[in-house]
Amino acid sequence: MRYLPLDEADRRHMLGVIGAPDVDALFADVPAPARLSAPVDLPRHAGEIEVERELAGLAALNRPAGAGPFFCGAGAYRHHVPATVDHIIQRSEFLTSYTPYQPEIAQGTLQVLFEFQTQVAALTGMEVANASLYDGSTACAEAVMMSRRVTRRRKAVLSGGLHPHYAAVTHTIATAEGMEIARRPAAVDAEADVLAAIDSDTACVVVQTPNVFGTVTDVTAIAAAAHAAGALLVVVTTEAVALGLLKSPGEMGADIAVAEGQSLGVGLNFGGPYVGLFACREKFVRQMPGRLCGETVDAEGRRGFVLTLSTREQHIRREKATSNICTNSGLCALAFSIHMTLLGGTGLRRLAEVNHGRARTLAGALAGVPGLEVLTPRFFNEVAVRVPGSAAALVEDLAGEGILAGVPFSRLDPSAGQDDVLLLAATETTSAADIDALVAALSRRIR
Amino acid sequence: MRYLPLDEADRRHMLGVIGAPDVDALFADVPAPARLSAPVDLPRHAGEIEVERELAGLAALNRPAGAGPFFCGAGAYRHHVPATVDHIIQRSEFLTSYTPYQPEIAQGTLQVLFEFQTQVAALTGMEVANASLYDGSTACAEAVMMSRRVTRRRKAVLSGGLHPHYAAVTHTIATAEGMEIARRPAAVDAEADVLAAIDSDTACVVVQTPNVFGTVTDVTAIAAAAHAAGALLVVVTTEAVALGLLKSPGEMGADIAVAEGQSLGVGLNFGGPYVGLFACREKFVRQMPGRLCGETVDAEGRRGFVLTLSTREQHIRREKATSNICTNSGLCALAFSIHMTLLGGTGLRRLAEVNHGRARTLAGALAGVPGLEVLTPRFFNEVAVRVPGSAAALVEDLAGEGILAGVPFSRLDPSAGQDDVLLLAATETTSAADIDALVAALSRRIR
Amino acid sequence: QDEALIFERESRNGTGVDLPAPDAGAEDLAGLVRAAPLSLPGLSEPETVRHYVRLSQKNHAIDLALYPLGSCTMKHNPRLNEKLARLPGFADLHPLAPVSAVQGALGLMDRLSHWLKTLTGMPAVALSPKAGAHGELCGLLAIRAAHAAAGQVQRRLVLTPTSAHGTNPATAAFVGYEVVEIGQTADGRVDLADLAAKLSDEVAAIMVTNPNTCGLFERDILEISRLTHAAGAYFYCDGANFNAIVGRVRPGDLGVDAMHINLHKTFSTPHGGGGPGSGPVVLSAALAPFAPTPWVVHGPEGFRLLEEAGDEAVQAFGRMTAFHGQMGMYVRAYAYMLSHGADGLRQAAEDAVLNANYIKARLSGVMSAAFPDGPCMHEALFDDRWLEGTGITTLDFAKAMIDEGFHPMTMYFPLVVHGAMLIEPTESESRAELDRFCDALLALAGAALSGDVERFTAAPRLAPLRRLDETLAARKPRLTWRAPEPGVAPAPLAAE
Amino acid sequence: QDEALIFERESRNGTGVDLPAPDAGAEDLAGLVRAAPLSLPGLSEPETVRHYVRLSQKNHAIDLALYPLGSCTMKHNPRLNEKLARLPGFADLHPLAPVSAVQGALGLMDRLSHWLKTLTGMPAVALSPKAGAHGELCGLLAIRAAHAAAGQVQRRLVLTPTSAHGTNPATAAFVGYEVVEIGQTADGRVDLADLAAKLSDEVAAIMVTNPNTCGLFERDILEISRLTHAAGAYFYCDGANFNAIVGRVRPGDLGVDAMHINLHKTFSTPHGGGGPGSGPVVLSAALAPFAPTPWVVHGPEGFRLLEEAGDEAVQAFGRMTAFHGQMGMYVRAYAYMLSHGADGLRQAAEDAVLNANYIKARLSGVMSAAFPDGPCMHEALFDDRWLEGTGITTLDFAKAMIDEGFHPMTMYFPLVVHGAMLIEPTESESRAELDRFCDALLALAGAALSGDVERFTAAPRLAPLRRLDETLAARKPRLTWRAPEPGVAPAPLAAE
Repeated sequence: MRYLPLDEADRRHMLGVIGAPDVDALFADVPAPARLSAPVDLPRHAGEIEVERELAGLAALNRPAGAGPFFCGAGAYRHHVPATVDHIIQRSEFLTSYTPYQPEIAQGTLQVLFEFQTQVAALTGMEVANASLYDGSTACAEAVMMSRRVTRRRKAVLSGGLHPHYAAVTHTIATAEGMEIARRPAAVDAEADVLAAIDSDTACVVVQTPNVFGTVTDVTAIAAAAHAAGALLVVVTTEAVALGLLKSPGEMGADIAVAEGQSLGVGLNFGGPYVGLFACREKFVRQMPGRLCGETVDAEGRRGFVLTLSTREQHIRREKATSNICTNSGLCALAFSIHMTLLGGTGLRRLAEVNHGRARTLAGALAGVPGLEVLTPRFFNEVAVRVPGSAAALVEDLAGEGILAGVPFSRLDPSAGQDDVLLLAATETTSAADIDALVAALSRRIR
Repeated sequence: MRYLPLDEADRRHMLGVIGAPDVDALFADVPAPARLSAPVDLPRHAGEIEVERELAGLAALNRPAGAGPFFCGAGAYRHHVPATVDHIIQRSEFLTSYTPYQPEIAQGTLQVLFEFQTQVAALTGMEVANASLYDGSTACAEAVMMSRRVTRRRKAVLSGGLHPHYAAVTHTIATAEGMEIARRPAAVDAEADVLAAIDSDTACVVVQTPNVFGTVTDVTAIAAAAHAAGALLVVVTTEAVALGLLKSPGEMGADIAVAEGQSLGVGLNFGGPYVGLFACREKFVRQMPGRLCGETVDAEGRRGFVLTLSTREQHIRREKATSNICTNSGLCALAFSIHMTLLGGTGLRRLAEVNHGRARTLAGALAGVPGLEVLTPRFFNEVAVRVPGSAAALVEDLAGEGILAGVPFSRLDPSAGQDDVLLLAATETTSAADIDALVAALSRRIR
Repeated sequence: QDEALIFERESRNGTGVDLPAPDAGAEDLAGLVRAAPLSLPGLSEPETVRHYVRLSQKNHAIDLALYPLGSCTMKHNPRLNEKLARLPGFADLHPLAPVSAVQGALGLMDRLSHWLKTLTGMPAVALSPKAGAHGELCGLLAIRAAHAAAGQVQRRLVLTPTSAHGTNPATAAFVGYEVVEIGQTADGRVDLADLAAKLSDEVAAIMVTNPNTCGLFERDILEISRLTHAAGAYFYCDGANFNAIVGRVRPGDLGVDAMHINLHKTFSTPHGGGGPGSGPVVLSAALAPFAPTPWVVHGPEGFRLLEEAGDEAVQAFGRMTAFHGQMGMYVRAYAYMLSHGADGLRQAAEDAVLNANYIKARLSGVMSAAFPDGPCMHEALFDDRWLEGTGITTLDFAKAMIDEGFHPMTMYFPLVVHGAMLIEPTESESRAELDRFCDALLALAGAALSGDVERFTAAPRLAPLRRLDETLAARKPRLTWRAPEPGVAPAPLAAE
Repeated sequence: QDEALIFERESRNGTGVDLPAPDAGAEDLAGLVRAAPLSLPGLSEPETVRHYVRLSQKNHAIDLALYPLGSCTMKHNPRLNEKLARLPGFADLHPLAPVSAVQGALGLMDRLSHWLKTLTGMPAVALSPKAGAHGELCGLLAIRAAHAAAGQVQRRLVLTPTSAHGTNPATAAFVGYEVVEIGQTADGRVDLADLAAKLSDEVAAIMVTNPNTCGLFERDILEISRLTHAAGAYFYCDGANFNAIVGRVRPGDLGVDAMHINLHKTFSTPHGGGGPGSGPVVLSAALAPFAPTPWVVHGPEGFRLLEEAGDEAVQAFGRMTAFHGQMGMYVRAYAYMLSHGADGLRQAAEDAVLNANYIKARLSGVMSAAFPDGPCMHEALFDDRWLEGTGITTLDFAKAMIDEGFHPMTMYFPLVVHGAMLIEPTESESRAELDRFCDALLALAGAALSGDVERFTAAPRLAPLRRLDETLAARKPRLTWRAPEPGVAPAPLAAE
């Protein structure tokens, strides 16, 4: 078999050196009742041709975003990733290396992480950032739990504009740890609604901008209110490209900024792997979850980088660790960082402007469809619209025509009573022809 | 623009260092009438998204081999290339390096070429091989011209089984140099027909096995006849996989063996780039065309590799060079060598057996279609069949059904009067379902 | 050979991306736009490529040589899997596209689940956890939910051996459990008597790694699970070392209730410099109803997704992540499974164990095996008794391996063994490479025992950098690059 | 760090490819099957990957640092082009598939032709030549055919300057012409008087490189072409250096009749360690009818291919290669052209020239420019006068550059300049990289002039190998690996 270098002669020789009669002898510690005498009931090994046929066959049953007009967003955005990014992340030295535990022979990975942290801190307007988390949703949950460690309080207030999946993940984990989650009702312009829920037991307030309905909000006043109550403000961004144009979380007074970084370098991947961005004020650094890369010097005084502050981490602190996380999303962080390096600040701003412009065009076109109502007052690259009847049914209908018309809000939060709300995003990959095709199809369907 | 690192500030600074007022001053030697004052009438620069749209649009107008049943061969064969091959050849250090003129920092490329030469020599059963030529057809022409240098004779006898394109390329180049080309009539079993044409002016006899009709021939007797007349035998192979199973050119007495190496590692690529294999007896080494890599030692006595015998080449010998070739098909040779390393001798034999088996299945199925006649008496993975009427028309008809049913012989040699001959190949990528679909379609079309 | 940071380049405003002009029309974000321009460098494409290619060459990688990090399972990553994961039908697929447009993706998740369940002998699997530690979290949340559903709210303890991965106690604490350690026997296994003594109706679960972190199979595993179940607790198995037994032992046959599977270890998705991982969790029948959403279910018109509790999945304890987990890793792992097949996976486990025992046999003459008696599984554990009196530590020895072209083994883990050196070769290594490795280690060991201390304490010498000052990094954390102030020379860090 | 040859491995019969069993049925090749088994090693996939990844790290590459090989044009190779060339619609396309199935491929060839013709101002192009030298062959064959058609069979001479690429005289001789050299002026250009004297009705063509191999534009180019045409000869231009003028000068406006274009140079298809190249030839109206088959032609139902003389293309001189040339390179070159656009190609030429002049300006203070007066084009040429008396040769100096992390420049070419050093930076280099390069060269030059001879004659020291014995390799050619005979120790080559 192609992945196994040993042949039978090797195996015999090695068993001889070991002094074992056969390989079964090496499994002697397995209790007899638990030994499988034959392979399990699954197919035998297969060549590349057969494996490729099977997987390509499954792939062909899907309709990729690039196959036609496409408007899905709601926390995962289709952007063009420069070919250079994928080329570099496939280099053996990045792809097949491990956590940089031996910094002397991992400076490639480590310098990338240091650059990544610097980029994330600048994007979010915060002082420090970690080396990434699994994704935006788990980063949000980690932020809430970090706010408990910082404030020693038990309650988290979640805006109704927070992505429902983020709220669910946060709820799942934080309540297990004993926190109370106060989630406000879903609404297009939900942010100010958190103010009333802040009290002296509040560890943090979590707001999202642009929120799940696409609404952009300046949360400076919420920061002030949170801080006045001794709580932290956590600002969530699910569309990292927006950070190129909008006021940064730091500018608005965030204590912790978390974001989904998938938009840069990573791609859609049916939801994963993605990359969670996590940044905060420097004073909280020892309460941060996840890996941190820091600058140091080698024995000859030359600059180098290492994983640092690992006394926060589980392999040292065990049950006293700040989090149980012991990986990052390293390769995705690399992809993010390369894409960001190609764009630069100027390029990201331009990209954000192109996205916003395309979304304005989309929103204008949707507003012209009789029966549709654009709900989002101020948006970046995504809008919510009210459709007559079920948004989910409309989306399935249009999929039959080859148009992926966006995400029904009911898909995210079935119990919110917003079955007639549809979320549509536009990016630099959306063409004018795509928008025309959508509008024509909607106009036919909606009478 | 993304490929240009200089910005306007750089340019101004550099012009200052140079002492030129502007960039036009650097083009002062261009005569005024020939200076273009504005860009030519072509589109302006474009981003990746736009370029990808244009190229993907063109690609979508083609029907790739993998899109359905496929039986084309005739000198270019579809084989499965392991994913590892493409991964390695895209490594920066192989992809973006140049001819290894500085061996101290090119041992990667050089050792690969040395291994490649050894593999090619073993495959063809010859003593030495070069570092590759453009493709099989130009390698064939080079072999004919080399035979002139060796024998100092003027005539080349080409078998009627030689691929017509190879004959045409050889004719084009060799007659320009003043050789006489005696090409025998095309026939399914053409090889023995060369014997009568050999005379005392014959520099070489060129035979192909498997020939363009798929026929496999033991050419040992032809070698003997050529040698008796003082001529060289050139054996051509257009399907390198056949070398894993069939008697090698060396075993049959060839003086020069040339082959198209595209089947291993390279892929179809609509005809190029491909890789020409060129091997011969050691005594002719100083008359060989193309690059040669040889073993040597460095200043500390360690083994290393260099390009060698460059006194044959044009950059030293200029008009006295053995050939004007000054590149090889380096990256394709690398791909070939990786694929060969993965296969090994055992694997190549198995691959050849799978091909031959699949072709037997195909030939059997074709023989069962009323109105078709299988013409090839002994084949490897390709057969010629006689169809009622025009093979070209039949192929276009079946293409309309999504079946690429092979290559009409008239496409290769319109003047041969064999318009009813169709060439069909099968490889390890041909499935039983493909053959069934072909036979069903042929049975419908041919009444 | 030093590569400047991207922030240190003179020319910072180039671009590696060409973009069109934004659509016409007024920007609609008055007062919401960032005030200061985003000061991040942009490099042209040639500069970008060079920066990262140069950096990459400072890394060790499994594609370059043996990478024997114990408990990390650095095995070969087939490139076929990379190619397949990039098929647009998988890579360019939106997680919330209509279900009719993603039937192949759901089908793949269903088939992957079938393989995982069959290989483990367990009835259910939750795919969505994003890494091993995330899988542990998932498993403990399911256990917690099951106890809650049974009214067993008093169960607040989790037992775990001293040799456990740090994530085990960290995860238990993270979800509010109190951690109690179980002792270890002299032969490196769970102390059954201690376990029995600590089990009670306050225990929610035990967390045991098997094969354990000493590289040994827990001989008494059936008794461990029997005792645990008798006490009303669940058996969480840390599946990080499943690669040692896949195809030969099914955890379901051992009485396991929940186990995460590191797809990046056992099923070879690339480690990528530290992630992304993927940690699906197989569950027993008792725990299956509590699995988190989403679930892939078969419907009359193909596959459906249950994404929220409140549908049929009423008992789901919640959600581990937005969307459906690490699809990119599912594709790679499934391709890997198909390539090996049932026979190949079993053979891979056998070869991994054979390779580890070969290393153990070859090195034991000089180095001291922590548990010399009996075979090890997929990794060979040594301690530092053999270095006593040399003045050379495990760390020094490991750093000297770098100069021989190898990545060091895992050091100082598990904690139960003094100066631990944990070597995991995996099945990807040829005999020749194992011999090269053993020869190098024996030569190094010879040098250590003959007093060549300098070779170790000064190592590495042949790496891009010499030994790095980790204490300094932690004492004065510099986590981001900051522009030097104009007129002030940048202050380099210096050891004090 | 030595990497054994694949043939030297102990275990040679592994496999990196899993294949099914052959179809049932008797093998039908009695007597035609090779007698001895094919003794070539097969390695498992992990071993294969490691072998080539390790080897690759012994190479310099443009992705690692400046690669200033004059006349080789090592510029950035965009990865987008690699991606596009691998689209199944191009890569998995058979050259003899029915024309209806390849309309996009023919369309691409048509558009590429349009760009090449527009950029050169020439009416026709033959795409199929597989490299620059193959293009020269194509051009001379067209010229030969045109003369033959005009009854000018007495034209048996080709004139070419002393500074020409070696391929020019080699190609001319290859097709049966006699080569006559034209002299050069003191300022590095064609000696017009000598040209005029040598032109006659026996001259078939002149072959002139422009910009020439000294990196200079032929100022008298219009007069050269006028004289040539007046003598009834054709003007073949070696287009290797077209990258210096693309977008600013059209060879058609200079009176050129035929010129090959190295797609891998001007349009950046990767050099791949020495190929594949691609050398389309643009042709004047006089030569166009003689272009080799195949031709892409527009028909009422889309594109067609004329593949054989005997169709409409009755005057085609023949065929350069099986099939249609380097499609894989056409895709990359066309993507490169679209990316740059008319404006970007012109800018690239300007930047290439600017970069070369910047290097010339920065180094001229110490090193001796071969032609100090006036600007150079895309490459800067130095001679070795400045090394006189140091005991250091051009070769020594070049090898010392390796220790500084750079690839040496082209040495000892063109032949007309003593100890030539030809530096071509291309437009891909940033100012910072050019400065790093110039600083390194100036420091080296300083060392050379201050008598540090050892640093040069012993160079390189930091490469994988020290200087290699090329004489030995040529005297005792070992071109393939041969298995050592049993019982006999393999005899290493040794310098005598």
